[in-house]
Amino acid sequence: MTEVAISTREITYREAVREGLAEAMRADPDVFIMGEDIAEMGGSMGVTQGLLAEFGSERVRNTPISEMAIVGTGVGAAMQGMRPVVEIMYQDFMTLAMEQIVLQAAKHRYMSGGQHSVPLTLRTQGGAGWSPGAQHAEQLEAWVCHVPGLKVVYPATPEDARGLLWSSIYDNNCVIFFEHRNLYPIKAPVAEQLMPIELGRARVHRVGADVTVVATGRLVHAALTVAEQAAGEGVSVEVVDPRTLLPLDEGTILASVMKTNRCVVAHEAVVQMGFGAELAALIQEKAFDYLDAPIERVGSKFAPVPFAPVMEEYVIPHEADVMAAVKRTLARS
Amino acid sequence: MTEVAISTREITYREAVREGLAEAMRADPDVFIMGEDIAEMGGSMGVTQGLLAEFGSERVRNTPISEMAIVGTGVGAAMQGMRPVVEIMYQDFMTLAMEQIVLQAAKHRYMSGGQHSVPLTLRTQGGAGWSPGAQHAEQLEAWVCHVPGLKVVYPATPEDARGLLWSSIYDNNCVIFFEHRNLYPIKAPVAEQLMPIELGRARVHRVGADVTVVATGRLVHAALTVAEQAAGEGVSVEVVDPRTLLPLDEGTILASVMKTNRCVVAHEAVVQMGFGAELAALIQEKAFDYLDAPIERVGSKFAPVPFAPVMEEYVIPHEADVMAAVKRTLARS
Amino acid sequence: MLLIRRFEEKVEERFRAGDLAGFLHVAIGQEAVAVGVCQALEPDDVIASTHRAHGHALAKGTTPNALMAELYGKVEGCSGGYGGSMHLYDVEKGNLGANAVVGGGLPSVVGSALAFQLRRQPRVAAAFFGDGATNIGTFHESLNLAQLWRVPAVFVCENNGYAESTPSHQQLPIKDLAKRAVAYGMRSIVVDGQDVEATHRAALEAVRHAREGQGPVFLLANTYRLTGHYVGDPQVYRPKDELPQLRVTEDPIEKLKVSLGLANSEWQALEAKVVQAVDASVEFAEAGTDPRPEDALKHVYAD
Amino acid sequence: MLLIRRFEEKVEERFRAGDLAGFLHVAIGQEAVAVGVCQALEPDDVIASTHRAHGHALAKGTTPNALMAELYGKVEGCSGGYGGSMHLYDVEKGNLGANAVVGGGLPSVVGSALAFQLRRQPRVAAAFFGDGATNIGTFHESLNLAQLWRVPAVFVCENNGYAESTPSHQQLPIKDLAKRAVAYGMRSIVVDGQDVEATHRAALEAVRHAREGQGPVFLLANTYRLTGHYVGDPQVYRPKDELPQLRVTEDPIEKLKVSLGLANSEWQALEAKVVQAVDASVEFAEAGTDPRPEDALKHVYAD
Ligand SMILES: Cc1ncc(C[n+]2csc(CCOP(=O)(O)OP(=O)(O)O)c2C)c(N)n1
Ligand SMILES: Cc1ncc(C[n+]2csc(CCOP(=O)(O)OP(=O)(O)O)c2C)c(N)n1
Ligand SMILES: [Mg+2]
Ligand SMILES: [Mg+2]
Repeated sequence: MTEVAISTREITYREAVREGLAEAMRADPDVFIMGEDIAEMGGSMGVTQGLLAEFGSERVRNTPISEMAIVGTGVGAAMQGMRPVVEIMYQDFMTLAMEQIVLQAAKHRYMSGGQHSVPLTLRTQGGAGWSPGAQHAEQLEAWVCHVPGLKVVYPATPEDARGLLWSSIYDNNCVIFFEHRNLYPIKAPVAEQLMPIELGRARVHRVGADVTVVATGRLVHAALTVAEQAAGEGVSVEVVDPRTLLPLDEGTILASVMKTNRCVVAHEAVVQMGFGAELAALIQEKAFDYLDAPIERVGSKFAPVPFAPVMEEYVIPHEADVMAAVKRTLARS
Repeated sequence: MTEVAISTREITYREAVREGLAEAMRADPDVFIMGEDIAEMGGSMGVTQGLLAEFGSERVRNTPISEMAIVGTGVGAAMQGMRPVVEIMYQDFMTLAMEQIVLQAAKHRYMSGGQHSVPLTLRTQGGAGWSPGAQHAEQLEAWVCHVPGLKVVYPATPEDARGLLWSSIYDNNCVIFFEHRNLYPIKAPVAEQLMPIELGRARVHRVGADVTVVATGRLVHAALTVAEQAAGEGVSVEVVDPRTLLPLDEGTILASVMKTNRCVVAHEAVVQMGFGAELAALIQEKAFDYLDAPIERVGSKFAPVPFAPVMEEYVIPHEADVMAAVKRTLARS
Repeated sequence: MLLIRRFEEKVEERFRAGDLAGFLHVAIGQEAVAVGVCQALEPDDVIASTHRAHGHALAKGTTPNALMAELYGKVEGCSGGYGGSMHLYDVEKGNLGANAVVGGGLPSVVGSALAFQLRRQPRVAAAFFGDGATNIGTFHESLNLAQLWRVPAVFVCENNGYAESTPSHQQLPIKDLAKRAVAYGMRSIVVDGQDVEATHRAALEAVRHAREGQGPVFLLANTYRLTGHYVGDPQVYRPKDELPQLRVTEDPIEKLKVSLGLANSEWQALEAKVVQAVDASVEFAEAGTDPRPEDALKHVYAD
Repeated sequence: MLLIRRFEEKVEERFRAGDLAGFLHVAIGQEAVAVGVCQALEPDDVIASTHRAHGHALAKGTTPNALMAELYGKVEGCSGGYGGSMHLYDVEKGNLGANAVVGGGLPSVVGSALAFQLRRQPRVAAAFFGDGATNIGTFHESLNLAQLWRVPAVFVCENNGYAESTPSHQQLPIKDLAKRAVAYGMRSIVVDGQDVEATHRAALEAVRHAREGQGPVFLLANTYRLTGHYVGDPQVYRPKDELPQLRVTEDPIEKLKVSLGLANSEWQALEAKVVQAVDASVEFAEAGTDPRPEDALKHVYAD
């Protein structure tokens, strides 16, 4: 392989999502976006700002507050071969559209014996840490990972957000694309030009030897900070972000754990029945003989997300929780 | 303890659910039931037959096809201190009501700082094996086990169905009560009088020494058959049914695995991200040093449930799958 | 219509004989709605259908062979054996799919119509659904959005007075279902769904309205379910004399027979042709290919 | 009304100063609806509220102290610090809870009203919601069921012409929102929501109708949001001159001032009292108790 120098620039996660959308819309007139307040206002998180001006109101569509119809209309347009991208303002409100997601979008191809495809992308965001209260802080990736027919993507960096969004939009299946509210302002270098990232490939963010942390979303950054701290203490932490949760890149994850022999899984969602349960179940099954310690799970404590900042802080996971789990796993011999 | 002779009789799982409902309604006028076609028709599965005649149309209420309102109306009546039991005809249609379940029923107590309680019971049923097709065969217990504030019950026998339903109705929280379509006709002895069964207690169906099978719903019966077969081959299988999935009786499950050192988890839902993932994650964490083999997971293959019987048979798990998993785990040394 | 009737009678027969898996809803009594509407559509217009789907599928052009093979779970079935009675697809013929979720197909009809609008195609998307479906949130959101965006959709309500066992007065707060459309400012057309010609004329008008960009239409077809909700339904909830009486007064096929004024011999010839086609479909289905078990893992994803 | 206004102005101020966590929606301009309706209710009638909840809470009797303490996340808050601005509860005062899910509170109002009906209690349940909420399925199912069962509920639509940034014409297919009620055969009453006395009279009539068992009522209050959707909203989507103009012509408090014909001194005395109460609530909240972190695991379940 010859190395090619790629010129980069710094953009935020928010800008990265926006670029992913804009590039996909420029490339194909069949791509259009729909959602609440995404046009003039540019979305409740400012992600779609400027897109109305560039693409016009036919392709940048404000919708009524009708989550079922937003998703379902996307399903229908996708069945006709378009590539709609719908936005559900907070992933909490996905709970209103689960029927259209699970019983319609995920199953039409299958139930039709392969006649349909549903190239729909559903973007949504969420995450606590800013006192949104219990009805604006859900993390529901575990639910959709239980549904054959869906793909599930959860990027943690600007580069991943941009490249994976492109691939999601051009995937011929329904992709649930999770963004994290608190990652929008983070900045990182991206390649000058959008580079698609294949779905189903994990990213090894940091190579390490002593313990693997498999993290998603906001917790990827927590894991990286912990890895840095741990390095100072002589512990070498490998950080892996699956990025695509379904289909999952088992190979990369298992290879890492087989090397380090210890594993921590971390996400913001509640631990119980969270995505970390699937990771732990899988890893213990396929890397049983390599494990020197139980797989530790990090996630929210078992409560809705409370409003008062002191309580919220207590419920959701932070770097310290990842560090504690890393230490617990290392303490086992 | 003095042993008391309890007179028993045989009833079906269907009759057991009906008795649970009827007894609870007799005991308290605040208990009433709502759902589609539950009155004159007695429910699509015949569970509520006869209740209209006994309790009248105020307490046995046919509803329009409005899953959100069925659940949400139950939430409201429960907030007023009544004990509604709502029926969602197939658990697939719970996908329509997830917002009312997750963002309302599960959270009102918490968000109000303990002012409200929501003593709502949501009965639903499902399960494949009779070619209902992909939109009538969902098994969604994993979703609700991810939601703090809910309780989740899934009985496998008439005795458990009756006693747990009573306790669910008289629990002061929202309980999601799963029934399995194919269990309705099974018969088993129950005590003459209804005996409440505390939520959060697993049942050890069969004591064994070599491997623990933790199974739910229809798979409990598969596991018992397998245990019987295995006994013939000299293998001693312990069969544990958590019955209440949330809160989970960790103690009973862990004690069993610590004794047998091997574990298979089994349910009808898709393996990936299913309830078995939580069981496996938990057991590997808390019984790590006791495990002689990876925890094996049995469940549906990763596809929607197809219509054609030959394909359906292939997708959903059967006794043979449990037996194969038992053998795999025993093959490890 | 006659084809649908004889087809469904055969399906009932085969189901009771234990040849067919799953469960079945027949539309006996409602054939005129399926035919009247689908005849008003162009070949590249699309429909979405319901749990009571056989008539819609046949009327939109799926062959009896492909349909029967599906009910038998065969590879030659219109959904390759993956779907079954409540999941009949025939995308080439413009059947987007039957839906076992009440109201579940409505949003995708809006979305299909939106795609036609955005692509400037003069095509129409039609949704079938029952009176019971007008109670569900999906119905509300779909009609509301369709009207807001004036997409070329037709919403065909097959008002048969029951949702499973539940009669209108137990599930609908209004008698005149056309009032549903008022909430969206949507045009509504009401028609006697037992009269296939009237239904066809009404549907033509609705489709024209939609196709010309004047917005969606709520087409309310009053009809009767001259059978149980599902095959085998004992109908304990139904007044004993209701059905026998309706069978006499409200059979759309008898009505058509009268209005066509065909000679007995002509009608019998028709009958014979239809019966032959239906019998042939059973033979076709029985001779069809069983899927291989492991085919169940195909088509979960598109490439 | 004046209390609500001054309270919300103070809340805006404290939020901008960084004292309050989360995010906030104020109802400046809509005070007359909250007051007009809640004054028409008896103490043991109940309400469910929305994301724009402060006015409803105060009007239903929650004290400024308890409310402000909640916004500060204190134990003394009306939800014990668990809720926040969008989750204000005061069960004793009949506030079932504010709801951050658009339409989310409507079904439980139907359910509460059903409980009153079943228990033969002469109580009424009222739901507040916005124009945007009439687009969601929950709205449809709730009103439909309420009318079918004729439960004693009042559905108060605060029609302020916007759903967040989206103006009526982009989100509603009809101009006259009273048509929504037609779909259910529900009685509707339309009122100028800037006129507190008119709103009160209309609400009294609606509540009477519901309480007497004549069925639910759709009470449409036309009002104006004299502020952004949330505190800090730059309102780029709003015509520049719209707000300043409405502030002059459509301020319900100015209107009340005129209609009351109070002497300036009387009004100023009122102002002083209100400002004092609001300032006291801030002091109360600031002096309140922070929850302990581990309290977060309490109240997940009832015993
Ligand atoms: C969302 C949902 N709820 C419940 C059911 C169960 N179900 C199947 S058909 C039916 C009645 C439908 O009534 P209607 O819409 O009038 O159609 P009809 O059967 O009369 O043709 C019900 C309740 C379902 N399929 N989907
Ligand atoms: C189901 C749902 N979808 C989206 C949102 C985000 N959201 C919060 S307020 C709002 C607008 C509500 O408009 P309206 O009902 O008119 O009330 P108003 O804000 O005008 O008082 C939206 C879209 C939400 N809270 N709930
Ligand atoms: Mg019907
Ligand atoms: Mg509004």
